Amino acid sequence: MSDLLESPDEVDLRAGVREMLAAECPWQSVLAFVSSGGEAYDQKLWRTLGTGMGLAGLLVPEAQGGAGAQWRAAGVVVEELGRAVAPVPFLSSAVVATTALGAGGSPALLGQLASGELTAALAVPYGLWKAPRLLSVAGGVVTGTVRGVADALGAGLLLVPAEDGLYAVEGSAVRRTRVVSLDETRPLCDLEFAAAPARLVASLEAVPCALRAAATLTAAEQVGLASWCLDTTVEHLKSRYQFARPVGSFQALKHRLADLWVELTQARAVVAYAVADLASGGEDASVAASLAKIVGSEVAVRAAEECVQMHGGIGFTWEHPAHLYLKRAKATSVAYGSPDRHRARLAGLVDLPLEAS
Amino acid sequence: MSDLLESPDEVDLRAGVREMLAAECPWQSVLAFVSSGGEAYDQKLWRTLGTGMGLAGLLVPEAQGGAGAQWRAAGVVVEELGRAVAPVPFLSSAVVATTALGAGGSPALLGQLASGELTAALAVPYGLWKAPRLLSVAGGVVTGTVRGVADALGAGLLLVPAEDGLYAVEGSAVRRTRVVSLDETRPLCDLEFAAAPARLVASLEAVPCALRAAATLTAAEQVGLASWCLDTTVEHLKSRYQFARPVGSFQALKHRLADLWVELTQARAVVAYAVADLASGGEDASVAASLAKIVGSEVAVRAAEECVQMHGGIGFTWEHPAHLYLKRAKATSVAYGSPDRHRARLAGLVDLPLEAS
Amino acid sequence: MASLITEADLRDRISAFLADHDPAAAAGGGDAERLAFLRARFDAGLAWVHFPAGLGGLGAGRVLQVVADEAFAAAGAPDNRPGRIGIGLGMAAPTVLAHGTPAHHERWLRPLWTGEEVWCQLFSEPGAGSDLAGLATRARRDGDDWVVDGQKVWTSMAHVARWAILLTRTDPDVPKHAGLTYFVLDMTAPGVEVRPLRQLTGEAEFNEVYLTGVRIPDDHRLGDVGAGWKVAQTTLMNERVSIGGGALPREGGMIGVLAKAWRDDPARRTPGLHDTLMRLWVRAEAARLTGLRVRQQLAAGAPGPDGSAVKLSFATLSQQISAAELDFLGDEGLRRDSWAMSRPEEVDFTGRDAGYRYLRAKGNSIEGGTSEVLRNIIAERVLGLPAEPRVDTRVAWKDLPR
Amino acid sequence: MASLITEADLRDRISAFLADHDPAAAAGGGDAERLAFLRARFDAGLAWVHFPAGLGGLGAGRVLQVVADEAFAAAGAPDNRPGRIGIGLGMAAPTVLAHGTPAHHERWLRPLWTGEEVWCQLFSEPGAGSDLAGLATRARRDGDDWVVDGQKVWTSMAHVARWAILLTRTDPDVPKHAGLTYFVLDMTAPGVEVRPLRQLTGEAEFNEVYLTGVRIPDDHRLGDVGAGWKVAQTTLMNERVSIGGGALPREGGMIGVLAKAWRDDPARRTPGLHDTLMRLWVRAEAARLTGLRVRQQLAAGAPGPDGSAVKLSFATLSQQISAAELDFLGDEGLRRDSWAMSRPEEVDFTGRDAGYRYLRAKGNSIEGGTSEVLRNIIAERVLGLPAEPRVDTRVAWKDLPR
Repeated sequence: MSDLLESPDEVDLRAGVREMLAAECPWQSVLAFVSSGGEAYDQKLWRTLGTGMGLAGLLVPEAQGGAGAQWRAAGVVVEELGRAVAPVPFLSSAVVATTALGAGGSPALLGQLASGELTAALAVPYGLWKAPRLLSVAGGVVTGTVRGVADALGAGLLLVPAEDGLYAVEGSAVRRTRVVSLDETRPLCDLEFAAAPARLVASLEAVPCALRAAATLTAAEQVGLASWCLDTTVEHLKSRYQFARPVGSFQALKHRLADLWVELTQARAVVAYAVADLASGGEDASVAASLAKIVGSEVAVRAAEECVQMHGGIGFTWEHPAHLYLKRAKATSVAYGSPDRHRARLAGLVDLPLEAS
Repeated sequence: MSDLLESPDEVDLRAGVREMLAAECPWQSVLAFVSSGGEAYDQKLWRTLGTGMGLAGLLVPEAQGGAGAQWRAAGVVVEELGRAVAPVPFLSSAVVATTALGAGGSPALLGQLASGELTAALAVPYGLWKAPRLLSVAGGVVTGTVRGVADALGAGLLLVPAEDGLYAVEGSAVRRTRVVSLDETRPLCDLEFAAAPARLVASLEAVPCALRAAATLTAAEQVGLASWCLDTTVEHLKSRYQFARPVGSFQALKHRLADLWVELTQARAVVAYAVADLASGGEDASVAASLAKIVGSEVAVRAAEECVQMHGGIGFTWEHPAHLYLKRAKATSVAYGSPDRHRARLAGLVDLPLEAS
Repeated sequence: MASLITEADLRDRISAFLADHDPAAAAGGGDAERLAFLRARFDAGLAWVHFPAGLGGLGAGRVLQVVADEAFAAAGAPDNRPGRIGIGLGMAAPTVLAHGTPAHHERWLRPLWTGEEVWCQLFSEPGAGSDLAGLATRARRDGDDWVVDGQKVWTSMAHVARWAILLTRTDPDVPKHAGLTYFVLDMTAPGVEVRPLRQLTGEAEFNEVYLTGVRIPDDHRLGDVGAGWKVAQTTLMNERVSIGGGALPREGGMIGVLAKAWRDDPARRTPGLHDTLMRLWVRAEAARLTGLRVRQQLAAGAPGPDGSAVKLSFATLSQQISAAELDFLGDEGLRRDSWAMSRPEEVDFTGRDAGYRYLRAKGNSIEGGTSEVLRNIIAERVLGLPAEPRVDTRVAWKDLPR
Repeated sequence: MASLITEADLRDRISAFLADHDPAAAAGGGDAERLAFLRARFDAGLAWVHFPAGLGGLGAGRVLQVVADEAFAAAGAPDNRPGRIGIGLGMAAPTVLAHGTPAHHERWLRPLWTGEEVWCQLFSEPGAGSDLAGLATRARRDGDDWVVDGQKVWTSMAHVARWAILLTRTDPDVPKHAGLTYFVLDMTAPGVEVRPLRQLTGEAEFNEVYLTGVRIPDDHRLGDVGAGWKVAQTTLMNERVSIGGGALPREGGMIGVLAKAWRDDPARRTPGLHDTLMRLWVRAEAARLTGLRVRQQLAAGAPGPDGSAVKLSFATLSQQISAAELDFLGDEGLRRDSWAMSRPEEVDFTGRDAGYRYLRAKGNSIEGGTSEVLRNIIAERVLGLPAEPRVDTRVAWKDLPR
């Protein structure tokens, strides 16, 4: 059985990332980022995080200039980024795109990604949960469109799954249209490849693995997000008085938060299992990834919705951060397969089919 | 739009039935009935109700010795019987079997049913929700089995749907095996027809109508049942003290009961609509019946479960009536189609299919 | 008791009125024609027929209002844009009528009903939401005036309102319910500052209203000094009645949007979402039938508590249905029309995008009384369950912990 | 601090013990052989290895208990039927150890562990369920004895128990938590009457226990007079730890029954039930993984609050899963095996019929602390939310409303 507890190294990593984010990414700056609505991601924060702390290369082997760390470390980082709804392309570039390149990916490319100077995005819809639609490459150029890609707006490189492999296309060679996104902390964009020059950089082999990692680590992000919502709601309810009592002393709210805590505690265990299983090579990885994505999505949305509701009017305003979490929660619940999609997949994996076989 | 409010006559009828049941059918007698486990139904109560109050013939035309009343009146009676979990075959005999006989049924038979001296049961499984399985009649005898029929154990007559019509078979001519039933206030039994003499008494035409009425009026029963559970729980929580406070002052319980009250209020409106729609000839009757059966089943089960839980330990004992309601609630949720079955049927009726057409 | 107007009487009066005042011309003309028509309708007692004669009504039964509104609509007459002046019609008017003087009635009711003067409500404060009676906006007597300082919030229409109903604290030394006084505030008075309050949808339906040394003549007080809580009950009770809402056909509300999306897009259907859809369809239809039953109760002159069920389930359903729509739309649901800050005067649940519905619906369980407060009310007033131990009702307001 | 026994040490001791005591012979022999083996295991310190030396243990870490139990099981040794003596092992033993005298330890622990003497717990009363500290069973001092009168309820195993842990009120004139005293009661003493308590499944797992003039020597008191609440905390804390439960494989619990029913009966499958099934499967697996994580925390010597999540979700899940099974079975689920009143000593969630599971599961959110009390505990002790206003903690017990 996997070890579901955090190692001392992981505890340290979490503390370091959290401390950095507290200083560099308070919610006020995320709100300002979203309100200005122009940038693809927070570039200053990404420099600090990706390059300064070296997290861009967390999963890149040491030989290619990365940290060669385990999935478990990535899980810790993503969870903390989720707590902060940080507008940086760690998950899309340093996890999904990096994994899609796989062990056989170009060392030079991996090196660039590891440095944080280049970010890449896998050119698939954010909600993708099964094999991607493959574009056609002929004569070294790719043509076609992909809608609603996460973090592609600021990516230097787009990784395009095509019939015979994964191709790299320079971001500047693609027509990118920003989508007015439900979650503006991770804006989507539509991609239009019009005979864009493309070079083969890897086989498609690692793409399913990247999508599995994407689902699993999105769940880690959701656990972080839900934690923030629960913690923030509890603090608010301790200090907010109505009827000359702290609102947190009202039993109906206490019971709902207790239930939410139970759900979050379970999600934490499930995500720990799923990340550990990715790390161990993962014979149960598909089951674990679906499980994590379901449980993570449910707790994130519920936590964010309760956070808005229990803050009363203030939680409904633009000036309070709750909505940043609500929008991220709902968007991530779609990302890499909704709970509904993963339940259907899980049914097949654990031999509980709807139809008679 | 149907009138969803109760008429003065209906208010009077309700009061009369409730008063009678308070005197003749307190929960202690239902518990004694269930604990002894021998009888098919409470014969003394049925004499008072069916014959004494004339309710056995409520839906039988006056020409055949009945009251010629409307469905709405039957709804009132059934709701009150549900409040009392009364172990009498009103729903199965005076509603379902009587309706199945239809306008073309034998006047003599209807007269006997109206008098309350004879009870009949439609020989279909209690959970039936679509067209019944048809038995074969040849040479004036019927052979075959039907499992899990409600109130058939004490029925003088069994109405058997066969290919060419509805046949009547004397109860004594059938091998009847009592089922140890989840709801012993309405015990099921298995029927074995071994060349039992059968006579044609009606066409099959009225059977779908009977099943629709069965679903609708079961929902009325469920509303009555849920009302008892809510009322009883509220009374208990007002008088039970823990922590030197009435338990009903704890907000978490108050909120759950408020939600239950909302659900019950809605179920009441839905059932009023569905019963009125049956009465009016019912162009929307199938939609209304499915709607009522879904909403009624859900509120009954939830109310009974909350009743057990909020009574604490005492609600878990045999000596408290809560379990009578819990078992009836769960059994009626299966009766004449579970919510799941009715949602699927409804989807077809309101053009919201699962599959592309 | 004088005999009430019958429906036939009313129809006769309306016919006579329409013979004298061409509805089509009023509707097709400019603002002046429209206004002239509405004023004449008011003066004929055909505005709110259950109001007293001389104040826009005929002292008729409340039931007949539907008859009047339908008759004028059928004739193509212009209406008073009720969506825009809902607070005036639903809350201010009954309160002015019940607690105002004849001079108040004369001054305020006609322009309120015609829509010439928009009203808003200054009750909620940042520190007093569910606990409205705990509010802190202070009014101090100064000669024939009162001087008001404080901050109000969640005020829809404040930026276009001419008048406000205002609840203030005039005595902090008594328990909180006893120290309140109710005024009508001139929104153009010096010291009234209105700021838009942006909400999570990006827009600003609501405002914050800052009151700094605002003078209100004592003549604009409704009810006695210290009786503000009682006066406010009139306002709030009418709010609850009016929230019962209009009669919709099946699939008339947000569920219709989801059902249409489902029908239009077979490729997105899954068994799991179908189950959710059908559960919501059933609950929406149950809520709709409950609303119809409430209207029948009202019409029969027997209003019950069932209206609370309508408001509570509306909030839950609008949130669940809009969430299900986003789930159904998947990737496409993550696209919004705009985050621009606009100033809508009405909530448009069926015209905007799915993201708007999901976000805006979050307000339904907060505005007009949170779902939590509503559950308390149902538990205590409908079910008769005992109140929680109270720590705030016998202490002077100024000494309460906050 | 003395160095603890290592796992290797422990394994050596077990091997040596098994070389001297043939486990197979003990298991295959009669009661006498079995008992002799268990007594020897106790005396060798291999019973509960974290207990002190001389009292069945070695003062080892709690983690090592699993090692010992597995080693004995692997060798085919007879066990002490822990399902039957759970209250003794889980609650009475830690309390006797923590608050008893050496004489108490000597007298009670060995026969408790070997199962020769079954224990039960006399805490709950008809009037004191969630509010345990409000209990009314009275103990009055009389010479060297106490005389006890009262009624206890929900006592499993009382009909076969030799001893009980008993919480009584010895001083009604002080606030309720201060007036309690804790005893060990001889269940064979005159005045102890045990009556089966039939439950909604038809059976009677539990009992009511009537105490009428029952004499208990003062020597059987655990802790000081008036310190009963503190002593009871030891009992209850250990109850909560022990409820964390054993490690099950995937689909090991009630969900496995539902999954099997689903696999065995394709004709009953519907899309709606499939959605429910998968939601429950996911929640059951999440609960299982949470349980594993709790065990890892305990093994690492870092017990956290997550165990509360396990108990709470177990209750919810067992109810939802058993309800879903009935929904799946439809008509067939309405048939039960029997309503006969029997006296089962264990809950059998996987061996009985679906109706039994549905009904019995209703008790899971009541017994051992209601789900409501558990939510209060989580909210206050884990999340740190403030307590409700209390009206019962400063008043003499006798003056409390009830």
